[in-house]
Amino acid sequence: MARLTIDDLKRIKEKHKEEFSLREGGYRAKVTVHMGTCGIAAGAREIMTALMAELREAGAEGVIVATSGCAGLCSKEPLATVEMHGQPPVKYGELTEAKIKTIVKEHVIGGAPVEKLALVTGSETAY
Amino acid sequence: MEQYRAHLMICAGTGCVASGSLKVRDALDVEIRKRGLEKEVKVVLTGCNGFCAKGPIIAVHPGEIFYQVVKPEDVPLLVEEHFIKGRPVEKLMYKMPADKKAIPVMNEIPFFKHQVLRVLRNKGMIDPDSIEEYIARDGYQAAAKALLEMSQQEIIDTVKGSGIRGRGGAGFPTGLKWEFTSKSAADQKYLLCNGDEGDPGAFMDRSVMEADPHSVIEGMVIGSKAIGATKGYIYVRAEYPLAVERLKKAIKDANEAGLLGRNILDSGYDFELDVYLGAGAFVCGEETALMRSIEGQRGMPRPRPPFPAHKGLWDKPTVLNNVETFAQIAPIILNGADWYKSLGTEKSTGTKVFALTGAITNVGLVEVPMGIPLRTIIYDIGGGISKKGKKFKAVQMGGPSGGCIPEHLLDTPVDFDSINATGAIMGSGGMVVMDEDNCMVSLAKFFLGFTADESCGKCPPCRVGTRVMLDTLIDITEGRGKPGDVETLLDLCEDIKATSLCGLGQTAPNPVLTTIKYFREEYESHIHDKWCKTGVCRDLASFEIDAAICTGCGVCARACPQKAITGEKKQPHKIIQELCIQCRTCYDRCKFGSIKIGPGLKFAKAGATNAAVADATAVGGPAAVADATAVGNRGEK
Amino acid sequence: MTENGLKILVVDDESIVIRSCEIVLKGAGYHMEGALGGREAILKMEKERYDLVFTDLKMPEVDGITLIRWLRNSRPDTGIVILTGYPSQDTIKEALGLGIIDYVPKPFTPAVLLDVTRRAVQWLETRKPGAFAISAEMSSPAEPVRDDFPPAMAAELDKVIAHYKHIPGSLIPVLQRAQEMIGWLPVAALKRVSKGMNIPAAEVHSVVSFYSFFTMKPRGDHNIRVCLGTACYVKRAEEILRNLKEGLGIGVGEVTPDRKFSLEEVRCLGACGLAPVVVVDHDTFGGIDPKNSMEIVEKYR
Amino acid sequence: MIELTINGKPVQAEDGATILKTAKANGIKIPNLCWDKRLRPYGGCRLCVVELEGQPRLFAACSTPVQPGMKVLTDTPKLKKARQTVLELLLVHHPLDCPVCDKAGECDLQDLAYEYGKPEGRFIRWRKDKPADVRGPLIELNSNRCILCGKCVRICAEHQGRGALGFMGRGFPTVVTPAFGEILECDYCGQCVDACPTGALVAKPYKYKARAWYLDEKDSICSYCGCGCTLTLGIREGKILRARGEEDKGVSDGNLCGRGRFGFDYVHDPARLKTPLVRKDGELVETTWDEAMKYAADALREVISRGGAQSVGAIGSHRCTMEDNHMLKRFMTVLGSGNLDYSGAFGYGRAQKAWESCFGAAPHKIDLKSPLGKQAILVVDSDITVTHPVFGLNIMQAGREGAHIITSDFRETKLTRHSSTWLRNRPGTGIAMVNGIMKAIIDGGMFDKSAAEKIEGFAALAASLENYTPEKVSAMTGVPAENIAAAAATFAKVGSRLIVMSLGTSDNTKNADLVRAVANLAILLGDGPESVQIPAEYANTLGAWSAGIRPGEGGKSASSMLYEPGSVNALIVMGEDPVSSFPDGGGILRALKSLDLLIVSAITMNETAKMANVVFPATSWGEKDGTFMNAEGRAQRMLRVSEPTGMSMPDWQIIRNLSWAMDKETDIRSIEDIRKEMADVAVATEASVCRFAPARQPAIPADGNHVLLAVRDVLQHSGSMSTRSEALDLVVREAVLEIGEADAERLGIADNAHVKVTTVSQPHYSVYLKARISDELVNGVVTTSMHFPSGRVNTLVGLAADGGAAPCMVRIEAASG
Repeated sequence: MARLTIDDLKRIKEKHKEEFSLREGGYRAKVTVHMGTCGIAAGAREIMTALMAELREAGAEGVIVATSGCAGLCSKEPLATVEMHGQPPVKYGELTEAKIKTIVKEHVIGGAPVEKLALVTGSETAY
Repeated sequence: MEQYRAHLMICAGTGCVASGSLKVRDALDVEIRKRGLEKEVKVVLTGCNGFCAKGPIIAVHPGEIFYQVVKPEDVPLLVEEHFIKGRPVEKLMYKMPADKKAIPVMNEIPFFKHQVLRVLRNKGMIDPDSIEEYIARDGYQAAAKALLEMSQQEIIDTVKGSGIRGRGGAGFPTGLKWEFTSKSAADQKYLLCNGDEGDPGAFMDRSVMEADPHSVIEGMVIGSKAIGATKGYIYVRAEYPLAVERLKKAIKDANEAGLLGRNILDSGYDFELDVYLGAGAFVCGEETALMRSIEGQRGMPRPRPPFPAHKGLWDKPTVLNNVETFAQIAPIILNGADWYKSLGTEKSTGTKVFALTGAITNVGLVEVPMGIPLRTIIYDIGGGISKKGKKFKAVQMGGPSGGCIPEHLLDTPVDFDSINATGAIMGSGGMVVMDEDNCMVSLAKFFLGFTADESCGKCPPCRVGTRVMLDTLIDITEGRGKPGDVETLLDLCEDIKATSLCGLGQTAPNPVLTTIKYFREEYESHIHDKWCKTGVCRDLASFEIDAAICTGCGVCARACPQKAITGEKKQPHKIIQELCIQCRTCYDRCKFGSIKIGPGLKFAKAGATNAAVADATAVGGPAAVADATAVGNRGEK
Repeated sequence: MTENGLKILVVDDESIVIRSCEIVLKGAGYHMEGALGGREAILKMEKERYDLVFTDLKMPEVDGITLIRWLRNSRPDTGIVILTGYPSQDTIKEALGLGIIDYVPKPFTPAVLLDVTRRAVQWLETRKPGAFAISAEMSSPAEPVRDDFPPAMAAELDKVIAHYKHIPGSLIPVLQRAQEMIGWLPVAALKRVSKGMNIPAAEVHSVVSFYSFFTMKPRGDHNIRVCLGTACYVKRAEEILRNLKEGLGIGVGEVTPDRKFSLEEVRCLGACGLAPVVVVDHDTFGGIDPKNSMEIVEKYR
Repeated sequence: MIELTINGKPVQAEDGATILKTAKANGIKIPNLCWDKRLRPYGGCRLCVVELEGQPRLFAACSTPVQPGMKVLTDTPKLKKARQTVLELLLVHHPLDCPVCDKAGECDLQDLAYEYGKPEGRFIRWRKDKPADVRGPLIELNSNRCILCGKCVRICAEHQGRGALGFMGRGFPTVVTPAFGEILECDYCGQCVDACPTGALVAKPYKYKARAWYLDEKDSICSYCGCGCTLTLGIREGKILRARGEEDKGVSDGNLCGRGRFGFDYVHDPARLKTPLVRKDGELVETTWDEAMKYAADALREVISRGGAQSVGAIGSHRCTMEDNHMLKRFMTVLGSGNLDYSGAFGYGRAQKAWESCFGAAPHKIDLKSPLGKQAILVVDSDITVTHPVFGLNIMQAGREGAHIITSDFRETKLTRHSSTWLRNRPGTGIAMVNGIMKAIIDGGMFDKSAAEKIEGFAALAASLENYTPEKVSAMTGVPAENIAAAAATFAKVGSRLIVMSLGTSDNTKNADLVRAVANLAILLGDGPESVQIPAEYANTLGAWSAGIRPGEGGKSASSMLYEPGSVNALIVMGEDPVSSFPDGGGILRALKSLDLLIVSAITMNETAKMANVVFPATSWGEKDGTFMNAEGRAQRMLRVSEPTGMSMPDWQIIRNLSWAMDKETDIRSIEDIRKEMADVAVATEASVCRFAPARQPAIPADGNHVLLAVRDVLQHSGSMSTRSEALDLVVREAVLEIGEADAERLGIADNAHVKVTTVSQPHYSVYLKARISDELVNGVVTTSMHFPSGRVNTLVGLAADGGAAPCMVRIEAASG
């Protein structure tokens, strides 16, 4: 490592903010992919992969990705829930890779729920 | 920077490594790769989490899910359930002892819930080998502030203002120590960190050095400016290889990052820091002895005055602080003296880390605000006595220099002065909990054996005095105690405390003094009745089965190594005294408490009169000497 | 000493000299007899074989030089050492011509006599290898120590010394490195450290003996360390130690005869959460049931 | 000054003084077992604990500095109890063998137990019973009696610079032993024996000789080197049984080396001469004083009648008192002969001549304390810790206190080990080294040029130094030029400095030019004669010089009288053995054989006496009153402490009687008469001058087939007199040829084997010596010593042109054995 200046210290701190918000439990947005047996069968794994790729590409900050068990809506799988800080959670169903990309762009980063894809808003918080 | 959806923090402290955490890590690597999760789940090795008894420990973020006692064979299930299916695995969670209810979230586990983390602020949160992660958690901000924005006096004033007292044991105000040394004029000064954690039963310093080495380094950088030292050493026990490795890496990284060494952060301050490996001598925890050791000599203490603030290492002004003390400096500088004082009591500010061990349910490291009652630590955090049906007897604090605190003093707040008032000392924070099956005379003997062995031999009160006390205690535990022994011990303790050269000798009598103070009847019973009621002292115990309680389950008979227990199934059993070797196995195994402990039989046979005792002493004399030597000697080289 | 062992004859006309030699040499395990003068010596040697003869020079009747001449003719295999007051250049020259091994100036200290004897025995050994049953004590009466310090390591050790030589207070790091390399600290290595670091040997030894980390005895292939910290103690670590001692048949600080295991006690490893703890080499075993102590060890057989 | 009270009594103390020191100065006794003023406070024994009013804990008086207003209590019931317990604990293991312990009666532990102890101990459990270590010479270790105060360990390491003892182990089982349980190998100074507060270390020669309370103790001055230490002799029934050093006495202040402490027993050598001897029919036979005197006087008269007074010469002695020497001088004066000299001509006198060329005629003296407080000390081609051990202690002491010790020596010695810089020059190249240092100083401008230029001889010096460029000096000395430059810079830049060297009779690798070289260096740096310390060799070397034992006008020197056959016809040798202890023993033999008359006074039948016509038995040191002048120029009086051996007589009486027998009146009847005369002889105190006198490095012979023989003194010996001491002989008994590892291998020489040493130059002399392979030597040089008459090493060493011993090349070969 090169010699650091005080600005470097701040920069490093910033750079890692993301990871630590994860470990410290503070976040701006949380995306839960429901990965029960049914979800995986319906392709939740691919959705997860696409989600991670998109988030990485977008350089999204303050977003945590979680998995949960079956959400109970097996017919609409794959499912995901997006919770923005201070807003009610929004569930999206029958996801595809394309849909999840849109959701990341518009909802997670943009802050506006993607109405046309939303399944339900304000239900119980996923685990 | 890669992003992951989950961080799996696996503890790689000495305790967890010993329980196999690295093997779990390997299994995780394999499994995660197998499942194609390597870009989603990051596995981080952290330092000690404190909850060592339950290792290997894993915490998963987000969610703070806490897994304990994870074995490699649990890994496929864990990955499958938690990371694929998103279902935390209850089987691996902490369970409340009372109702066996699983508690998934770490901070809801009582062990963690009552803690306030300052020293251990980064435990389980960062990879100790990563300076970046440390920096990400405010690391080196305080050093930058101290070096670039604060004057020497401002640093000292802040530390003084915080009221922090040295965590090594004696509790000398850190700021004051720094101030004395800053005022000593010299061409060279030294700043030393004592990582020679030698108190048996204390391991907080090891934990900090392993889990958060940079916090120690940063505290030292700040201290070096405060006193004007340009050279420092961290003196670490060679028995702590992991701590040494982590510290060396951290020092290397900090040097490369310009946070240590020449012209730190372009502030114009230099501070060169090295790790110095101890070579196994408890007395090197004493500051003047530690300095002799760094000078390459035998670690024998020097009389004070002159104090190290004037003549320390190589006769230059020197400050020595403990690991835990240094780890607290950065937050004090960053958050201010008032923030620090907001916890704790007036004279003992801040938090203290305790190592909770012994006959307690939750063994581990806990950090709590000063001033909370012992009872809270032992019952709420520690979960009380581990063995069902056994009563709390005492808690030993301060190791060989400390003492035992009995049940009726459990509401004593943990702060320097209140603990001192009991006859124990805060020490480095080891708390060894004892239940009713522990013999206090034997415990005193254990500690005297320790100090007699670890005495450097420089002054007669310690060198010979501890040996003489040990002898007397051996006599008492082996049936050769005589009336007046307790008084002789008390008298000797007084003189040894008064005349010993260093803290080791001056405090060596404490375990004897406190056990006599609170458990004198145990001594009397050993001496007069030849009866160790806990059955620990073999010569002073006999075992019998209470037929009224015995269910005839046969557990004792199967466990008895001597086959000295007979009886029909479901009928009360009986111990054949001629075969019994008083090993206490039956007592430990019996779930019904049917084994009763009586006085030592060989003395009973002789008629436990004083005349007989005198006889026993005469007979036992030479053999006892041989025995005592065997117990105490380190074995000549 | 067996019958075919080494036999020494001390010849002097003063009985006090013979008596002193007897105390020193017999004390060190040598078989020694005395003869009061050259005549008695020849009489004795006509009856018995002696391998080594210590003789005074100035004796009435048959003097030392005469005796040596007789020995050279009649018992040419015998080693000869002269015991003498002031040896003049002439006597030295003459004695050397007669092929003596060495001489001991009188009066002499036990140390000198033992030293000369040891060297004389070595000299005899080189002539007749294996002819004498020499005990370790006799070949090095000071302190019998096993001192196999591989020469290859000497160069390695010298590098360490060279690196640390000018850093004050670095004796302990050097010793740590030496022990890391060799496994223990043989006397030869310590002498090398002493010389190289310019620190008196007594100081080096005293530092080594102070710290429990250092050992001047070779350890076994596997080193077993039993933690005797408080937490382990209250969880009956003493019993573990006792069981291991009995199981291995050795005491603390000792090595099993097959050199497989060595047993040590250690003061708190800071792994109290796992109490009671035993460490074998670098593996830590926690939560041990004392009665299973030996099971851990058996894994390393 | 700090004011405080001790036991209520107001006292004053210096800043930084400890309580113990202050109490001691005020006559208040504080018990202790581990304190020694020479050592850093240890604080181990815990007996010196005192109370400070207002402080709950006890303080160790030995290490606690006084503070203004401090109220110290040294004797309270609390302290009494504490001390009692400490003593009780010490006696737990200390054997009660006082009845057979040599220390009994003067044992600190015994005294304190008597003062504080209880009749019964509560904890008697172990008595240690390790056998005493009696293996080594002189010192016996009885660890059972040891209380681990560490005085011996510390005095040996910290003060004596040797470190032969150590604490082995830790805690209760600790024992004090030499390294690895081996036999004690050390300087055998015995400082540890004196320091030991119990009987754990005892001097073997004194063992079981006398109870302390039967000893009569008398002070005297050591008869060996020029330090002039005070010996406190223990005497019983007219026999000296031991010597020890006592704090606050004399120049040595409690310090002694092994020679002083153990070497006095030559006085009681059974081979001492007891009667006069005269040569009859070629044999020396015992006779009466009257007959011997008559014989000598008649013979002397006859020589004078034939060749005049100028055909008579005399050799005085540094071993004899000033009174003896004065008498000899007076005798020669009344005879009318100026042929007078002594061995000092080869050492002190050689140096003095060179000294005069730089500093003027005043005799050069040293100050034993001069090293203390200096910032740099340069020791050139000398091992002061061997030649002048107590002076050497001060040099090491200065080093410990921070002085740069720069040693230039070919051999690794105790001093080089204690030096901050060791310039390992080839033997005999000291002049080149010093010249090189000067050259570096001049070239680097590290001196006061304008001041130096004003001094006489500067131009000549500067010119002469042109031959001592760094490259040349490096080539000559074998020391890298940068090391010399660094040493020069260090030495020139400090504020205070000292140069020390020795030049003795047997030193064959240095000469008078080295004295000039060091004097030049001192003058160059603006220092005066006091900054050059060249101690006189022996106990009375300077005394004999001051008594005028030098060739008078037109008189012959030792180089003439002893080496030129026919130089004189009669020779009186007082207290010397030139045949075995002067250079070129062969040459001396030849010269002595040519004499008509040789009169020798001696204490034993030495090699010179064996050739004499008359031998007078002289009383030795200890058997007579007299005065020695040490190297500091301090005349120290000694009293007779022991009965004279046989019919022996003090040398001055012998010479006086001879003058009477010759009818030559000197007006001297008694020793008081001599002292009166000596007082009358005003010591010439010439104002010192400073001038440069260039010194030239002589070529040191070198060739691949042979090695240079450098004669070096042995620590345990001094001249040849010490070889008469049985105690010292137990340590080193014969001249040993020391040889470097590579040379030994090349020449096929095994350790401890005999070698034949032969001079390369004509005539070839050979001696047989035992070889010792040494890791302290470089290749191309071997060393041995000249002390032992049996070694005849002085036959190998030639006489140098400026007087004294000359360098010599020798051939070494394994002797058959």
